[in-house]
Amino acid sequence: MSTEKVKEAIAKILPDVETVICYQQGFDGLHTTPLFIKIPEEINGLIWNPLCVQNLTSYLPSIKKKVGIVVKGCDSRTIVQYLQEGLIDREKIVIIGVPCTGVVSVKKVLREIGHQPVAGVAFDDNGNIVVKTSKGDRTLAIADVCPDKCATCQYPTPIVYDYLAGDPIKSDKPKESVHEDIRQFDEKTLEEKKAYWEKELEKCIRCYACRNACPMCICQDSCIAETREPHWISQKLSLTEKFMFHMIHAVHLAGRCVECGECERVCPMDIPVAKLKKKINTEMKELFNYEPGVDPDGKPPMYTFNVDEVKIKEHKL
Amino acid sequence: MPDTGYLPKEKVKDFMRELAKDAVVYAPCLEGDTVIFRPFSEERTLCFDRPANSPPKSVIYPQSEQLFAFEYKKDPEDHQKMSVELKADTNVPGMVIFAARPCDARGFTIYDRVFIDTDTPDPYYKKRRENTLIVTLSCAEPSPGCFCVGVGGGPAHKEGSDAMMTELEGGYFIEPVSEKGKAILNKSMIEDGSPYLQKAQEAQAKAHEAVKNPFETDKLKISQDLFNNDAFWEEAVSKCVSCGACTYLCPTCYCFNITDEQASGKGERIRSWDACMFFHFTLEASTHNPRPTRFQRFKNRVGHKFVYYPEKYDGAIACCGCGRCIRYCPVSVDISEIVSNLTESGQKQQQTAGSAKK
Amino acid sequence: MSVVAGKELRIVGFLCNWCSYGGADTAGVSRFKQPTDLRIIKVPCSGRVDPLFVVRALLTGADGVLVSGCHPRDCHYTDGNFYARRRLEMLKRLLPFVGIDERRFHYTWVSASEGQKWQQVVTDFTNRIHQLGPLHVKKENEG
Amino acid sequence: MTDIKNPYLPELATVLRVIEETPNIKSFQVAFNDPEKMKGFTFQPGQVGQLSVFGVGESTFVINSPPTRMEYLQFSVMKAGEVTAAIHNLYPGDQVGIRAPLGNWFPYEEMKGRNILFIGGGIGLAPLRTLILFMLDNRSDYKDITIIYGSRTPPDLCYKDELKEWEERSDVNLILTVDNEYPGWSKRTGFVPTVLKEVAPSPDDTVAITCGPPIMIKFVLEGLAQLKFRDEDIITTLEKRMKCGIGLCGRCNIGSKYVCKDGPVFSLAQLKEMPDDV
Repeated sequence: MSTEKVKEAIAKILPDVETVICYQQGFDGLHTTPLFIKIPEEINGLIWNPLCVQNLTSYLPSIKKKVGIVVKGCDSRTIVQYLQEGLIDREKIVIIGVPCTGVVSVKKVLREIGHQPVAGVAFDDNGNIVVKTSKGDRTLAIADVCPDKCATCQYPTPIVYDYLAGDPIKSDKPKESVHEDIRQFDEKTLEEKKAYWEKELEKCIRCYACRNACPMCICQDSCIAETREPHWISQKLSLTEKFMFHMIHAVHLAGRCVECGECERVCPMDIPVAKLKKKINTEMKELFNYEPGVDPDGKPPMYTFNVDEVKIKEHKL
Repeated sequence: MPDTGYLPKEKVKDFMRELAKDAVVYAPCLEGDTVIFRPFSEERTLCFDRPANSPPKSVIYPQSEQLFAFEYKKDPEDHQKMSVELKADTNVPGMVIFAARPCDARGFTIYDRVFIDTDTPDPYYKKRRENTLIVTLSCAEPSPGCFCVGVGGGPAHKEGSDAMMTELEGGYFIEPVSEKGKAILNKSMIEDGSPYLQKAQEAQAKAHEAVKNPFETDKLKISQDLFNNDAFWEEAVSKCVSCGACTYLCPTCYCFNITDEQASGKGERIRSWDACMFFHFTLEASTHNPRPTRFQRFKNRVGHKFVYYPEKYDGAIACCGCGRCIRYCPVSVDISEIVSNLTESGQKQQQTAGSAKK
Repeated sequence: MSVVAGKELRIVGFLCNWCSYGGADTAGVSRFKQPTDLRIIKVPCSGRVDPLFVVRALLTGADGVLVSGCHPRDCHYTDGNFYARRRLEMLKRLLPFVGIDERRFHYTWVSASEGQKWQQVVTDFTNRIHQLGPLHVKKENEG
Repeated sequence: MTDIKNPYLPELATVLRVIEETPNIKSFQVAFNDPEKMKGFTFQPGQVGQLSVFGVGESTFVINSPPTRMEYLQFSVMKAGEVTAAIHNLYPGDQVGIRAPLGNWFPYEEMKGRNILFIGGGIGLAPLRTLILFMLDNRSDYKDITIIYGSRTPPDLCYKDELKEWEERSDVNLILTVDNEYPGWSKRTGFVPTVLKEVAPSPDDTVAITCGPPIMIKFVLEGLAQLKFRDEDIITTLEKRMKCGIGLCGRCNIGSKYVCKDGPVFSLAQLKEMPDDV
């Protein structure tokens, strides 16, 4: 298993860095939580399993000292995007990449087990997660309870890394599958889509968990969702204001969203907010053949232009 | 009239319809995978088998409410002169919170000390509180992260409830707590509860056993040394992303903002929930911020609940142990673990663990 | 015609200072007949138009939004409209995904001398919005 | 159910006069529209009020006119954020809202018969002004009154007319300073804490009251400690972002104390008991 390899890699880099960001067991069997390793003794607290879902890279831009970090393939896209936008110094980051065959969506597991308290969790060798509850064990195929992003994952092996804990894996998922869900949703009528978003966004409590967990939401403390100068949105709890906030989040991520799914994972009200950003990504791919977080030398499409845009046709009235 | 009641399961909806005749009945409803308190209506799907994602606090303390409306008016005689008219409305309809959990109800008692038992009571909160009947449902088993027994509550703790239901095989045993709660025993669907009393008590005792107390003792003793040690906080909450999920889902968090909105000379002053975890919360116009870092804000949040509030209100802890801030934290920050480490016994444990390491 | 009478709709136009505002002025000076639904907001450059301006307008009362700038290669600031083109195209494709008819938003290029073209753009866009009718995205759910 | 007073509802008031104190500070004299309310209004020196510009918001300021002069209430406002900018746009005749009085006040009863030392910087003279004028109106109750006041440049000094008046009075010892040399300025230069050291007032039977920018207060407190002032005899008045003004909204707290309700006036002895997130 990769756990030992991850531990080895951390032990190797620890003398060179201030801290290594990885995972430890959280408050129950289903949850992991970040672990910041500073001394070798702390390495024992590390865990590595398909519950290590959180995209830890969002801590990177705010850390000034040299750090090590453990990343999955999808997480590495954030680092690539940070590099494109000049938000981190590559010299100050030591990346331990771990090839990944898919993680577990805690929300999906909870749905499967009827939101019962979890007594313990184990993984078997056949790609299953075994969840112990007071009503007995439930064995679930990880493939059935993985986040949507894993089902179409193109980058199981990190794109950038200094150490690779494990052998590289190639994706066996068709490229066209990535945006299939967006295409299907778009086939609904305008009224259906409007009703869908009204119902979903009405649940929003404006806790901004989606924003604060988002690795690419770099304005953070200066977010226009909270400022009065400029005064974009009010504190009223209307659908209009909730809708506006999510449009702000989506539009500010245009051509930048690495589809890590953190916004959706952390939403306490289970709103599918990642869909909005993924839709824009679909268009970015179509318009500019651009995919965020893949090429360290790339340029986000909204940061540049072509004098002659091949795919943008003038709109007729 | 008997002291207790019993509501057969098949009559629950009838009972809610009866309550809805002269009040808006808020009940936990299922929307997708999310459980939310919604005004009861026939097409909604009720969900009583787990605590709601968000507590019913917004029923009595809305996330956003108008304090007053204002309108600028031109003086008909002198167009240079403007006058202002203010209109405040504190009227609210009768409301019922149905099948909230005991911790949710207990949360309101924490607000009561702040908003009602003061020399400047809050008329909006007070009216809503007085007009609301709270019928709770005792918990059969703890949810992930629950720790109500550690903060003086419990799965069948009655403080804050007007009446409490306990689920039995075919129905709900009902115990009135307040005068308001007694009145519901008069409803025609309610049968005599006394044959079920013993079973209900057994169920409640069993549920109590199942909840963990992360603090070991009944009386929390926070170490002032640790509490005032910045390094402790930096270490404990370095993973916090400083969002408002914990505060907005908390049945005992009440900090708020007041803002004005206007268009064309008309507008309103709004009071809305705010979160002490946000940078903007304490940001001053001069750009000075007394709590600029995440750990300072987190310290204030824990401090408010476990140190400052108890200082002001005779030892009462401003936390009901519902566990939502743990369950829904984006990075699984565990407040019960942090507070437990802050206690004098927790401190000793850490020290022994630390010396063993060396 | 007043908005209240129900005949006129609310259309917001973001016009760049150098070309399209000039074009609208030319149309006015030349006394070309134009519908009166449009409310013009002058911006320094179409590159100043944050796609969220359009979203905010559509969410808070506008029935249609028109953005107009200098023709590509003619931007007063050289490349402001090139950036605008990408952003506005992105928005145009996002709107139907959230249930807003993309026809309610149009972006185009009109130079200062094109008074007649301006008249055509305003007339056609206004007609289109009238065909679509008023937009009621706004639905207040006070909680 | 009895109707209780709505603590969020401001009393309507009219701006009577606007005084430009410095390039970015204006004073506003306002009176309640209801003459009865004006007549019945009482407050203590040091208490604050919430001044509303409807549509923009509310902000907290010390009522810096003394309770001994009740034709109007005066607030001095430095332009910094959204609300203060809106206040700066007010003209005589404009309508505002006031919620006052809020908070605690200077313990002037306990200061009777003692020497008084005021130390202010910039707009920090505003909260001191109310007490200075109150004491001058009750001059015989107090022994020596010394005022050390400084600002960045001479135009930044507030209440210039009053400073002149105090300078001319024989029963007030006024010491003015500006940060650096300035054309036409013949008085002291240097930061307030430095001047405090130079003047070195005696701590004997003296109460020091200070207000100014956080950094100035920090060094003034150090200076006073060096001069052997007791913590109980050092009094300051704090500023925080405030919203409700009645100890509920949770943002102006320092530990369990709310600046809006338990303050804004604290002695250094009290402050030392509190956490340091000031």
